[in-house]
Amino acid sequence: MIAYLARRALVLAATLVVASLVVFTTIEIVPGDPAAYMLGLNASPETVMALRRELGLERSGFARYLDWSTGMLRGDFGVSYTYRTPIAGMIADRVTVSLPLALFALTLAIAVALPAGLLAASRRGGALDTAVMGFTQIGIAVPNFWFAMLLVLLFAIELRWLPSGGFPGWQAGVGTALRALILPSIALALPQAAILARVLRSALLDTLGEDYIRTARAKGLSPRATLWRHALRNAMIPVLTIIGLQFSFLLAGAIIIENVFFLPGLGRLVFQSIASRDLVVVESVVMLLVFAVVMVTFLVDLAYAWVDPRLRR
Amino acid sequence: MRLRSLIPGALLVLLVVVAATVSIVWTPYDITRLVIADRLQPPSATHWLGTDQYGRDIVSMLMIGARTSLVVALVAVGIGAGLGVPLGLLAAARRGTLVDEAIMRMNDLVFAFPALVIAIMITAVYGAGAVNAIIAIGIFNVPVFARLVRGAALSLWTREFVLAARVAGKGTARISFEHVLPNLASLLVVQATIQFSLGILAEAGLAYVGLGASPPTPSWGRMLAESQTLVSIAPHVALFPGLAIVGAVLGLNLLGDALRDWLDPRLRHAR
Amino acid sequence: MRAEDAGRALLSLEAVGVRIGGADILTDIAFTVRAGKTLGIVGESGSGKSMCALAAMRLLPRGAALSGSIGFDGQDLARLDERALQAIRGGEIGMVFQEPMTALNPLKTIGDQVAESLRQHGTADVHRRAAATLERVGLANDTVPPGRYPHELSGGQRQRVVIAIAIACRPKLLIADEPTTALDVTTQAAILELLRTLQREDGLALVLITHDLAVVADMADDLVVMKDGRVVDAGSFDAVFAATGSAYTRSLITASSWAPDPSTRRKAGGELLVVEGLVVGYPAGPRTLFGARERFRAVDGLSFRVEAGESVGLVGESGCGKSTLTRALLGLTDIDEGTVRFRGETMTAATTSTSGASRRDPVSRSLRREIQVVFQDPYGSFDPRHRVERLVAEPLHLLERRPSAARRRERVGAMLERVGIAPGAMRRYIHEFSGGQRQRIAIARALIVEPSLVVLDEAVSALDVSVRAQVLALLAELARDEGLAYLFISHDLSVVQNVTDRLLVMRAGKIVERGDTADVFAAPAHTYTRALIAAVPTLPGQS
Amino acid sequence: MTVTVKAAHAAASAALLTLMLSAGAHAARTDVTIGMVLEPPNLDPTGGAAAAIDEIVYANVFEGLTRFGPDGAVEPALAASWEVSEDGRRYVFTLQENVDFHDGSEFDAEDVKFSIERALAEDSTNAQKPLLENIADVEVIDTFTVALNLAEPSGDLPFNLAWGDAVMLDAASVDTLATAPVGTGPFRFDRWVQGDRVELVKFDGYWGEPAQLDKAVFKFISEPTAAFAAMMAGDLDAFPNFPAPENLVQFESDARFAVVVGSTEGETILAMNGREGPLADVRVRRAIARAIDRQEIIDGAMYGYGTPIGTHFAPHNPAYVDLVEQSATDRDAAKALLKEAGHADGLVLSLKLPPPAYARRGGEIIAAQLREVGIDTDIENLEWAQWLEQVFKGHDFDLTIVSHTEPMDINIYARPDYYFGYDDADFQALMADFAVETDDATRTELLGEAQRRIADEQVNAYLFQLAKTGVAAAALKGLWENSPTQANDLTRVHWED
Repeated sequence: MIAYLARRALVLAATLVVASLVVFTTIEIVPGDPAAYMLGLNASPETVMALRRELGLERSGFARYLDWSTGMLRGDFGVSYTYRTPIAGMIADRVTVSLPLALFALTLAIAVALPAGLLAASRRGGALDTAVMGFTQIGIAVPNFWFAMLLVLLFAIELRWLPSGGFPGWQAGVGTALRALILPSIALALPQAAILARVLRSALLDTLGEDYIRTARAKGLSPRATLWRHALRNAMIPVLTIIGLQFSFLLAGAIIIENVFFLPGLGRLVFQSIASRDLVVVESVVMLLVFAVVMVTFLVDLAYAWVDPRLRR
Repeated sequence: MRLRSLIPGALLVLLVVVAATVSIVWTPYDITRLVIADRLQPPSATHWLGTDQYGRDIVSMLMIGARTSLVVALVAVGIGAGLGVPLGLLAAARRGTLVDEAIMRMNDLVFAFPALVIAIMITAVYGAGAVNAIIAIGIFNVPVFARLVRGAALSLWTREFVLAARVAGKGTARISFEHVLPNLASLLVVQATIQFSLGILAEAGLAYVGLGASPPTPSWGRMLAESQTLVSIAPHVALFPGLAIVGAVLGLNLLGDALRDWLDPRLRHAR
Repeated sequence: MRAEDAGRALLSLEAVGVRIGGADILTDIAFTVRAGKTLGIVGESGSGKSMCALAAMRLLPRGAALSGSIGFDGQDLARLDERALQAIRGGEIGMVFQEPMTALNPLKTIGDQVAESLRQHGTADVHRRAAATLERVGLANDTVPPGRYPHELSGGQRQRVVIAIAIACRPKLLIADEPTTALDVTTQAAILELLRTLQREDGLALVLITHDLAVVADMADDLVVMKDGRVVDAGSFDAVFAATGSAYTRSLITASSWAPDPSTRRKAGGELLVVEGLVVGYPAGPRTLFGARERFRAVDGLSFRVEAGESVGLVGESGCGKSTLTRALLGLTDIDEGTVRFRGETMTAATTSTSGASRRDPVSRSLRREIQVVFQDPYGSFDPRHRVERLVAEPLHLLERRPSAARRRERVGAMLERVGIAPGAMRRYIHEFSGGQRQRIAIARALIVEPSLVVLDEAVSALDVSVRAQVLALLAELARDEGLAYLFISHDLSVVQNVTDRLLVMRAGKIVERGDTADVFAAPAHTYTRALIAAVPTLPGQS
Repeated sequence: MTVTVKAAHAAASAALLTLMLSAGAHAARTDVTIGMVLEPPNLDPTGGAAAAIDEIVYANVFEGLTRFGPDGAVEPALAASWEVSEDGRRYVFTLQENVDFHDGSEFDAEDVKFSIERALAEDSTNAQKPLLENIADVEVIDTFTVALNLAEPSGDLPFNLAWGDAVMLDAASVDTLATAPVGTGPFRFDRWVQGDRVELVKFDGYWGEPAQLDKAVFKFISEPTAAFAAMMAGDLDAFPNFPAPENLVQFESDARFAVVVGSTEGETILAMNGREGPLADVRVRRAIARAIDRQEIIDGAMYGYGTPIGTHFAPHNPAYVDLVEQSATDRDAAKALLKEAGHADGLVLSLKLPPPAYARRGGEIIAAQLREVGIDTDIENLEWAQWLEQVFKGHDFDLTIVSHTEPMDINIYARPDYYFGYDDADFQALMADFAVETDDATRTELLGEAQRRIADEQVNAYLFQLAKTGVAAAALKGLWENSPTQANDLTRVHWED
């Protein structure tokens, strides 16, 4: 187990190094000068050059990569070109929005998908199964930004039950902050819940066809007890994979939803930073997201081992 | 039993494909002419689904938008399968070697990147436009196909008919294409359908944030983005492109499900 | 104790029928299981014998319609509701399945799985009793603790766990569906012995379902023979076996003990295949930090030879390395040490490459022509997407001058005819053929390039006895006519006994005994060989 | 000639004092939440061109020697008055006394010297450095008197000093200006939740008229839909530059809101790269201008908000000359011109569009209009950074649409290296004369001549003056109606009951 973990950590580190190189080189070739962007239409070339020097943009790419990558190891992501503040702090602020949003949406998705998937699998072929599966098909097909638009129209503008967007910050109170995340979470959770419910259902049906299910039934277990005690845990392996993927997706992929609800999250930070050519910020956030994905994959692997004794070594 | 989803799925997909094909030669109205005076008209006998903010006929817009969606998604799937399938076959044929390892690590690397962020980066580097949207979506299809093909090919390589071909002196490349690939076809068809529908969603998402096909080429995602502020004035402008996306994706997913059930003999017998 | 009522009818099926989707799976099944006695149900694949067991447990697949009555201990199981059935399953009737590798939940400890059965039927102190039950089936708690997971156990041990689950609540009846088919012959003997012991101790009635007449031969009191969803013979074992059985039963018995006509045996002549000091390994065990793994020597210093025209048997139980050996002989895997020579020419030798698949075929085409193979699985050894013509013609790839399409078709047709398949079949796909036909086609494919040695890798193991006999006869005939040499690789001693000239016994990557087949069977020198031979179940009248 | 401008705040103060007292009795709200489309990258108005910086800090946190009033007139601010020498090369400013920075330090002439010299320094990153480059030196006469000596005579100095880029800074705080600005204004910076909002609070030690609000929040909402939803849901009190004109009609019909449509300094033009190729030919440029239907663009892209212009000049400026008719839509004439220029069988031009709605929507409409006369366009949507790189800096474009929001910027046509590449010695001479001219009548005349010149040459196609389309809660008063500079001056903002 320890050798396995060490090996995984090594692969993980290698992935991150390669990723950092890819990110740096890809982003550095982006045309567009952050200094020119900041200074606008009337600035003279000398002024732009002065700003470039001040931002350290005149140094060689290699030197900047070294600074940036070694800085990251110390938790120092550098200073944003346009915001002129330490990136670590900016990211930390955004994470307090993105992470709870992702967790909230994922929790919601699981809370909906688990009973839906179980119900559908246990009533396979029945009217309930057909209905649940029909809903999930639609859930997958609905673009989440469109769904978000409709949610805002109904709950914020018409009914005024919930805020239309924005994030008051956690210091405004947990309740207030969570209220601001309800609609975005629902919009994010719908397709994820639909996918999860389908995966769970088919995983359950697969496991229900296994020999040990027959063994359990031959012991005298009822179909329901068999489902709960034997099928569910075995069906968790594909489900865990999907949950892991979904978490990474929700953390990074909420850009569009963050735009609809003008939430100050990581995705929006990337979007804005690309627009303003604040490249160090883009690089740092992308690396952070890559790190998160890699870590989540790793954790999912550990979760497999927790679920499945065959993988514990 | 789920073959029931074949008919609605096939009908929806057919509708979209026919609309897109017909739009090449004919649309009810010319969408390159703007008639500002006629804008935001509700559905009527003259404009079945009404007009948009520039007075263009929404039916015509949706038809050409279908073409954009289909082309972008199809080519993106093509890129994904075109690169991913050979890579997956190669990795499986050279299982356990450095080649295999390199391909799989590359896949992991791509998977480690948040797709949408990278898509935005790509379009930021090379500018917005259909081609770059295709590349951005296509790149993330490559590891999907590579991984799928490798996994399935690995199990085929242990099958006795592949061993028999090796005993018949056939080389790995030849076996990969003669025996492995044809036996993966049904799997690939199903996966391609899924990626196709995901591609349509992705194109809509990119177009929605302004990174899809350039105007004046209509695109469902951009139609939605542009109609956003009009939802409360002229709901039909935002409703129909959304429904078009839902319909196309739903159709492809239903078709994919039906194909999987039909192609998977295990399921065919069980039901 | 129930010993006094041994012999009375415990389970009796009357006019039982099962329909699935409009097709009759079982028709008019009737038989009786006597308390404390053993009933053997024998039949070839597709005869419906397993379905009988599932019907008795009322565990039929979804959509199956059951008719008739299933009397058990004064109740009709066919009329009971689900709740009442749950009390009977595991409580009154236990069941053991064929595939021990998949019959246990991989995520639960074996102790828990046994305890679950006990808890379900209202027993107190389940964990202690579960541990005791595991002891009873031969899994001593100190060597195989109840906290183990199924994957940590061997196939035989798992089957013991499945039996423990079935007997934990001391049922009156135990239904064992092919309980030993997936197991090695020595393990099979031990499991059968365990069943016998349990039956004796608990006085339970046993239904033993198998395709192998020999398995039930020394266990069954009564015998049911099934074919195509119907009972063809039922009665006491001796009666059915001895004389009164139907023609079908008789043909089964004959096929089980098939031996070629001695006149087909020929003299060996000339060295063909020479294996020297062969070592083949593969990485196994946990990976270390930098990915290197210990190499497990699956084939560990083997040397043997095959003469032209002779038939050599190679037997061993699962894991002995015979599959790895087969692959090495066919040049399908790299070898670590030693050489394989064919007619003096080096076919494969140790290479520096450790990769699983090298880019180029290491074996020359001319040598490949000489050595061909027939695999075990009649379903998996053909590409389902190609027509038979293309399948059979595939090795023609090895010829220096490949025949034209017309010539090819002619050759394939002739070859098919030779193995007893109508030449017209070459336009069809493989799924349109039965298992026996497929093995014939596999033989045709092997022979089309006129090899001098054919490796038969468990080539008849998956076939029903009657089909097996036909295929063996065909092989014998071809050997005589074409002067073929066979390397007969099998786990099944009884197959090898009758059709080989010489025998190699393999264990843990090494050959532990070699000699003329008849000599080895008559006077096995190695203890392992003796154990193997002793474990083979035999029909009355065979030795 | 000596000009003296005096501050006249006294009357206004008295009136407002009574208003405040009465407002207090009704316990009117004293906080406001204002929506903005873009978040500023930082809060240093002297270190970047982003309009969003000024929209928060101008007149609220920072003040300069002079300032723009709501009507665009230059008013005294930290300079109570000033005198110009006869030759127009020396300005003497008398500063307000008893002015404190938010950090407690006092404002005096040394701060003026520091602020201006910092903007002019070699390594300055001031985006509007060219505006101040005429200042040769800053001379501190006494604690509250300072003289600016110019290299060339100029009548523009008080105007130039009114820009947000020329505000007065405290030397001690310049290092943290970007994130914690310190000025002399009636509000001080409180906090910035990046990605969401900036909060200002009333500065109790303000030297002038105290603000009537205790707290002001600027919230950043870039999505027009979200902006609409936030206004409708009451999450915002005002959105002075509402990004979606199509929604204004809904606000108008809702009694909770007041829609204010004013003017801005934004001349929206279809800029043409006249350096080479077909667009170097004035006939082609004229053809394009005549192919365009301004009203259709205003209706289609801006939902009717905007004033057609015929030259690069703001219609509300007294010196404006209406030249719209000169390039009125005439597609036949356009086709004839194209034929004459040798493009009878069509022309393909690139059209690069920056993000704002006027450009993206206007671009689509213009593309359709140009197609009518046989000009096809390749539309390319660009981010601002790309636009700056490709169009502004790289001159790699044929057509683009952009709104020039700087006030009084007709002099850009005198810069031959400017992105649209108009190199005209006559016009440059005209502007040189204008720069040194101090007589108002002559200045107006020169401006008229300049406007005609660029309209005749049809340097660009002039589309419309961008409207300031603001929405606010009906009870919120005191916001600027027009946008003479990009600012949300909150000094007079208050709630009515």
